[in-house]
Amino acid sequence: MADSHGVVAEHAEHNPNLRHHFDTMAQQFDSATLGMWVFLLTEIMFFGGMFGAYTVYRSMYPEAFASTSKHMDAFWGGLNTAVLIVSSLTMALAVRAARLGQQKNLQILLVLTMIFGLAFLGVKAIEYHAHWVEHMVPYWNWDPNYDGQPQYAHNAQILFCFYFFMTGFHALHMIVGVSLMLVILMMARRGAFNAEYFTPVEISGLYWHFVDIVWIFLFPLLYLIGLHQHTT
Amino acid sequence: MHEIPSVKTYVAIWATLTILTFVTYSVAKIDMGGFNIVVAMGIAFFKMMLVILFFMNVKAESPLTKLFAGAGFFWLILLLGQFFLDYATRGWMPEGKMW
Amino acid sequence: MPLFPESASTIANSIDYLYFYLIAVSTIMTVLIFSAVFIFAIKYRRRSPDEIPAPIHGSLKLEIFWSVVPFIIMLSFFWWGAQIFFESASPPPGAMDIYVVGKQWMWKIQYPEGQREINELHVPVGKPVRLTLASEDVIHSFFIPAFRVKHDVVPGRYDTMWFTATKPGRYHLFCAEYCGTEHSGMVGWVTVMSEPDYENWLTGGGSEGTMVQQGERLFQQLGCSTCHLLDQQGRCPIMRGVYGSHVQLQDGKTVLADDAYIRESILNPNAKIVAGFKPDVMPTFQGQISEEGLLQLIVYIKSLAITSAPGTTAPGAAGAATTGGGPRPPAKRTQPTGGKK
Amino acid sequence: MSTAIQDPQTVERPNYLNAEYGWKSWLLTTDHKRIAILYLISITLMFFVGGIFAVLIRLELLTPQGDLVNSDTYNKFFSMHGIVMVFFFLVPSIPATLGNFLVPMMIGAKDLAFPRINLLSWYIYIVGAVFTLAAVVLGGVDTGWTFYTPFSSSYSNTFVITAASGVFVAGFSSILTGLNFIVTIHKMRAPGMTWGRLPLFVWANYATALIQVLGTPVVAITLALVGLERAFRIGIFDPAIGGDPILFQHMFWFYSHPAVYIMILPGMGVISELVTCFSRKSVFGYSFIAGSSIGIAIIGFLVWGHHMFVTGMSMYASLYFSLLSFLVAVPSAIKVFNWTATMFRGSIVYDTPMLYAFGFIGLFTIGGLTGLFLATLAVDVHVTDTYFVVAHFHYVMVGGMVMAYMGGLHFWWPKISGRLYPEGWAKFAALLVFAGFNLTFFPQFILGYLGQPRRYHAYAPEFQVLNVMSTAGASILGLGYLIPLIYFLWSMRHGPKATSNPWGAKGLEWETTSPPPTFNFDKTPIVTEEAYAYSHKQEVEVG
Ligand code: HEA
Ligand code: HEA
Ligand code: CUA
Ligand SMILES: [Cu+2]
Repeated sequence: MADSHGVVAEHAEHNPNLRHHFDTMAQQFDSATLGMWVFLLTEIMFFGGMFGAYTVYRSMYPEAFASTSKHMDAFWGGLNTAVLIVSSLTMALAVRAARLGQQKNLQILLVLTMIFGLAFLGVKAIEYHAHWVEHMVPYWNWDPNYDGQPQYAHNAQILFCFYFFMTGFHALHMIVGVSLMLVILMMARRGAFNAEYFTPVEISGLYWHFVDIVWIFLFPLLYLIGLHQHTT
Repeated sequence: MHEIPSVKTYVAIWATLTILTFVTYSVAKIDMGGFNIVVAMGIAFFKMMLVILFFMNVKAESPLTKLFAGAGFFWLILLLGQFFLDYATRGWMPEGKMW
Repeated sequence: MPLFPESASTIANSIDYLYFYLIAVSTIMTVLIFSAVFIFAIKYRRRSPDEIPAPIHGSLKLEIFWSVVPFIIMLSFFWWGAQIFFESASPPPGAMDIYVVGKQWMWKIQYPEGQREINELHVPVGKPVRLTLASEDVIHSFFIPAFRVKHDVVPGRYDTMWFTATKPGRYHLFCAEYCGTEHSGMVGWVTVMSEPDYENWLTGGGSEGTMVQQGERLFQQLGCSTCHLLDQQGRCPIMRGVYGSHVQLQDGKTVLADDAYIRESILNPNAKIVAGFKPDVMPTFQGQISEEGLLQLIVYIKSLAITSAPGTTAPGAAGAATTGGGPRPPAKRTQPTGGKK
Repeated sequence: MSTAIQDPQTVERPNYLNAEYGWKSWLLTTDHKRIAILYLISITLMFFVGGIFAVLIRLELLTPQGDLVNSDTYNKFFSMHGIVMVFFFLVPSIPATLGNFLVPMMIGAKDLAFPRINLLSWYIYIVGAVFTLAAVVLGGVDTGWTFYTPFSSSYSNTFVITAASGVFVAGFSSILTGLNFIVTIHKMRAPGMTWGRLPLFVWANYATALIQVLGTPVVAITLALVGLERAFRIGIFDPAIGGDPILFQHMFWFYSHPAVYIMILPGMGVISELVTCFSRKSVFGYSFIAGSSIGIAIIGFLVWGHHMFVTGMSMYASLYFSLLSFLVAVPSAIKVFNWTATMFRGSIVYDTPMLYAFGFIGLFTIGGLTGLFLATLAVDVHVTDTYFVVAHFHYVMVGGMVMAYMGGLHFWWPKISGRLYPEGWAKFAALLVFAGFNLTFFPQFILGYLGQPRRYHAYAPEFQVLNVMSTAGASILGLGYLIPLIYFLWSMRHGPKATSNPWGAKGLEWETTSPPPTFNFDKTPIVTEEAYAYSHKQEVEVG
C-alpha cells in the first residue's frame, strides 16, 4: 500500500480549481449545483412556513386581509417587482458571460445586478417609512381606527405582521444576495473564473433567482389582495 | 456543460415576465370574487416556472435537479394541505356517530 | 400502590377495553419478536470461528405478509379508537352545563345556578355534564383520569367536553398542559354525588344569584343596558331573541349568534356590524371583563333567546331552562374571534 | 485488507489522527473524520449536561412533594433536559459523528462533498450550543422543549429568546449536515457503488438527510417568529389580535414529528450493520429495509397531528392523522421483522455491539408499539400529556436511538481510535444500561395510565412507589453510561491496537486501515459485490 500523501501528487496535473476530494471538474460542478438546489429546498420550506401561516389566517379573516391593500402602495410593489426581474435578467446574462468566459461582460453585469438589488432595498425602505408614518406598524405604532375601517383594525394587524416578517426576511435575503455579488465581483476581478471554472457564479445566480421568485409570490399576496375593492 | 441559451431568449423571457407583472396588477383591479386569488397565483406560478426553467436553466438540467426543484413544491403542498385539513373542517361536528 | 386507575364514567370502560386489547396485541407481538430473537441467538450461535452461514436474501411473500397483516391489525386499533372518539365528541341532548375558566394556576368553575368554586367540581351521578372551557391566559388542559377525559383549554376560544359520571366519590382533577410555574399545583377534585345530594349541595351556595342574574347585573354595571334595550330599538341591536338567531350583517353576510359570536362582539365590537348600525358606537371591553364575566353575559343573553318563552319566564328561571331542553349553542368549536362563516 | 503477517505494533502508519498535531490542526480541519471527532466530543458533553438535568428531575420526583427545588427550577430542569437532549444530542448524535465518519468511507469517497461546509456546520452547532448553555447559565428557560405559545411568546419570564436562538442556529447545522450527505451520496460514490449496493447505514442517513433538509427550516422560522413576537410584541400567534396558538403547534410538529425519525432512522441504519456483521450473514430483505427508510422519511411528514388530538383541532383532521400514524408504523415493522429474519440460520456472536442491537430491537419494539397506543384516538385522549408519553418516547429515543448509538460507537471504535475497548467492562455496562433503562421507564407506562401528568413538579402521593422505582433505575442507567465514558477514554491510550478489520465485517470502511488515512483510501476502491456479502456460497430459498 502506497503512502497516502501520494494522493496529492496525483492531482498535480489537474485543473488548479479542482479540489482534492473530487475526481473531475464535472463531478465538482454537479455537486456544487446539486448542493445549491438542496439549499434552495430548505429556503422554500423556510419561506413556506410563513406562506402556510399566511394562508391560514387569510382564510380566517378574508375581509380584514383584503382591507390592507388600501395601505399598500401597489405602485412601489410593482416597481420593485420589475426591478427584481431586471436584476434576474442581468444575473442570468452574467452567468452566460461567465460560461462563455467573457470576463469584462461578467463584471459589468454583476455590477448592474447589484445596483438593481440595492434599488429594490431602497424602495423597500421608502415603503417601511410610509407605513410608520401612517401608523401601520402593529402594536408599536398602530392606528386603532385603522384609517376609518375600524371593523378590520383588529385582524388587519395580523397581515401587517406577516408583511413585515415576510418582506423583512426577503430583504435580508436580498442583502445576503448583494453581498454575495460583491464577493463574486471581487473574485471575477482577481481573474478567478474562466470558461472551465465558474461554479460560484452559477450557484450565486441560482440563489438570486430564487430570491426573485419569492418576491413574485409576495407581490400579489401582500399588495394585491383587495385591490379590486379599493379602486372602484 | 449544457448548451448556452442566447441573449435573445433571456431578453424574451424578461419581457414576458415584465408584461405578466403588469397583467397581474391590472387584473387585480377587476373584481372576480374568489377568482382573483386563483388568477394571481396562476400568473405567479407561471412566472416562477419561466424563471426556473430559463433563468435558472433547469430546462437543460439533469432529471435529478428537476426532482429536487419539484420536491420543494411537493413538500410545500404537504404543509399547506395538511394545515387546511384542520382549518377547513374545524367547524364540522359529527352528531353522535362518525359514519 | 394502585396499578390501574378507577373507572368512574360511562366512557371509561370502553376506553379500558380498547386499552386491554392494545396491550394484548402488543404483548403477543413483543413475545413473538423476543422469542424469535432469543431462539435464533441461541440456536444459531457461532460454533466455530470460520463458520460461514448460507446467505438468505429475502422473500417477497414474507415481506408482504409482515407488512399487510400488522397494518390490518393496526386498522382495528384505528377503527375502534376513532369510534369511541367520535361517539364521545358531542354531548347527548339535555346535558347540564357547567362553565370552567382556566387561569394561571387555578380552575374557576361556575354553575348556572350561581355557585362558584375554585379547583372543585361537583357533579351528579348518572347525568351527562357538558363543560364549556375558556382560558384567561395560556393553554391549559382539563383532565379527569378517572373519567378518561381530557381537553385543552385554549385562550381566545371556547372548547367543550362532556362526561357522565357513574360512581360517587372524589377524583383527581389535573391540568395536563404545561402552563408555567404552578402547573403541577393546578389540581383539584371532582366530587361525584348522588342526585339528591347534588340538589342539596346546589341549594347550599349561590349567594350571588344565578348565572343569569349575575350576567344581568354585569349587563347593567358595564352600561350595556343603556344602549342594548331588551325589547325596544335603541342605538344598538335589541338583545332579546338574538341568541341562536341568524344575524344579518352590514356587509350582506349572515352569521349565527352563538357563544363565539357574542364573545367576539363584546371584545371586538367592530368585527361584525349588524345591518343598519354603525361601527365605533360600542367601545371594546377587552381587558375590562374577565372570562368568567363573559360567560355570565353569554348565559344571560342566552336566557333572552326567543325559544325560551320570552316574557313568561323570569330571567332566573330561564337559566335553569337552558340546562334542560333549552336552546343549545349550535357550534361548539368555532373560533370566537374568527371571521369564518 | 489485513494480512496475517502485519504487525501493527511496530509500524505507525500515517493516519488522520497523526497526520497533523496541535489544536489548530483540529479546529481548522476539513477532514470529515476529524470533524466527526469534534462532534463526538461536543455531543458527549451535551449528553452529560442533559443527563445531569435528568438526574435532577429524577431526584426531585423521589418524593411527591416538590421539596428539592421550587417549581420554577423544576420547570427549567425538564425544559433544558428536553432541549439539550433533543436538539444538541440526539438529532446530531449518529449522523454528525458516525455518519460523518463513515458515510464517505462506506461509499468509497475521499471526503464529504463540501468539507468546509462540514466544518462550518460544527461551528454553527457550537454557536447554537453556546446560546443554549448561556440560557442555562443566565437562569434557564421554562417553556418545555416544545415552546408552546402563548406561554413562550407572552407569559414566560425566562430566557426563551436565547434558548430559541440556540435551537434556531443549531437547526442550520443540522441542515448543512443533511445537505452534505445528500450531495455526497448522489455524486461521490466510488465506481461500482450502485444504489443497490449501498450499505443500509448510508440509506438510513440519506433518508434522515431528506428530513433534515425539508423539515428543519420550518421549525427554524417558527421559532424565529416566536422570538420576534416575544421581543417586539409583533406576532401572529397572539389570541388578542385573532391569532391562533394551535397554528404554532401545527408548525412546530411539522418539523418535530419528522424529527423523531431523524432521531431513529440513523439508529436503524446502525442496527442493520450490526445484525449482519454479528450474524455473519447478508441482510434479509435489503431493498425493503432501504425502501422503508425512504418511506418513513416521506410518510413521516403526514402524521404530525397525532400530537394534537385534544387541542381542539378538527375531528376529521384527527381521524386522518391517526390513520396515517398507523401507516408510518408499517415500515418500522418491516425493519424489525427483517432484522429478526437476518438472524435466522446465522452465525451469531454476542459481542458488545450485538448486545446493544438486541437491546435496540426489544426496546424499540416496545416503544413503537406504545406509539400505536398513542396514535389510537380515544386512548390518546386519556394518556396524552401523561407519563405514558414520557415512557413511550424514552423507549424509542433512549432505548432505541441511544442504544444504537452506543452499539455503533463500540462497533466502529477500533476504526475511529485504532484501539480496542475492554470487552468485559463493555458487556457489563451494556447489561447495566438495559436493566437500568427498563427499571426507569417501564413504571412510567403504569404511571401514565394512572393519570400522572407530565411536567409535574409535585404529584399525588399514591404515585410515589413507581416514581421511586424510576429514580432507582435512572441511577443504574447513569452508571451504565459513565462506565463506557471511562473505558473509551482509557482505551485511547492503553487499549490494544486494532487491526483494520477486527470484527471480520464487510464494507469499504473495513478495507482501509484503522485508523484510516486522511483521504480514507490509498487508492479509490472499486466495488464489485453487493453489501453484506458474507459468503458467496449457494443461496438458500426460504418462505
Ligand atoms: C425516536 C423518536 C420517536 C419515534 C421513532 C416515535 C415513533 C412513533 N411515535 Fe412517538 N413520540 C416521540 C418520539 C418518537 N416516536 C416523542 C419525543 C414524543 C413526545 C413529544 C412531546 O410531546 O414532548 C412522541 C409522541 C407521540 C405521540 C403523541 C402523544 C401525545 O402527546 O399525546 C404519538 C401519537 O400518535 C406518537 C406515535 C408514534 C408512532 C405511531 C410511532 C411509530 O413510528 C412507531 C413504529 C414502530 C412500531 C409499531 C414497532 C415495530 C413494529 C412491529 C413489531 C410490528 C408489529 C405491530 C403490530 C402487529 C401492531 N408518538
Ligand atoms: C434524547 C433524548 C433524551 C434522553 C437521552 C433522555 C434521557 C433521560 N430522561 Fe428524558 N426527556 C426527553 C428526552 C430525553 N431524555 C424529552 C424530549 C423530554 C420532555 C421534556 C419536556 O417535557 O419538555 C424528557 C423528559 C423527561 C422526564 C419527564 C419530566 C417531566 O415531564 O416532568 C423524565 C422523568 O423521569 C426524564 C428522565 C430521563 C432519564 C432518567 C434519562 C436517562 O436516560 C439519562 C441518563 C444519563 C445520565 C444519568 C447522565 C450521565 C451520567 C452521569 C452524569 C453519571 C452520574 C449519575 C449517576 C450515577 C446517577 N426525561
Ligand atoms: Cu394549567 Cu397546566
Ligand atoms: Cu409524532
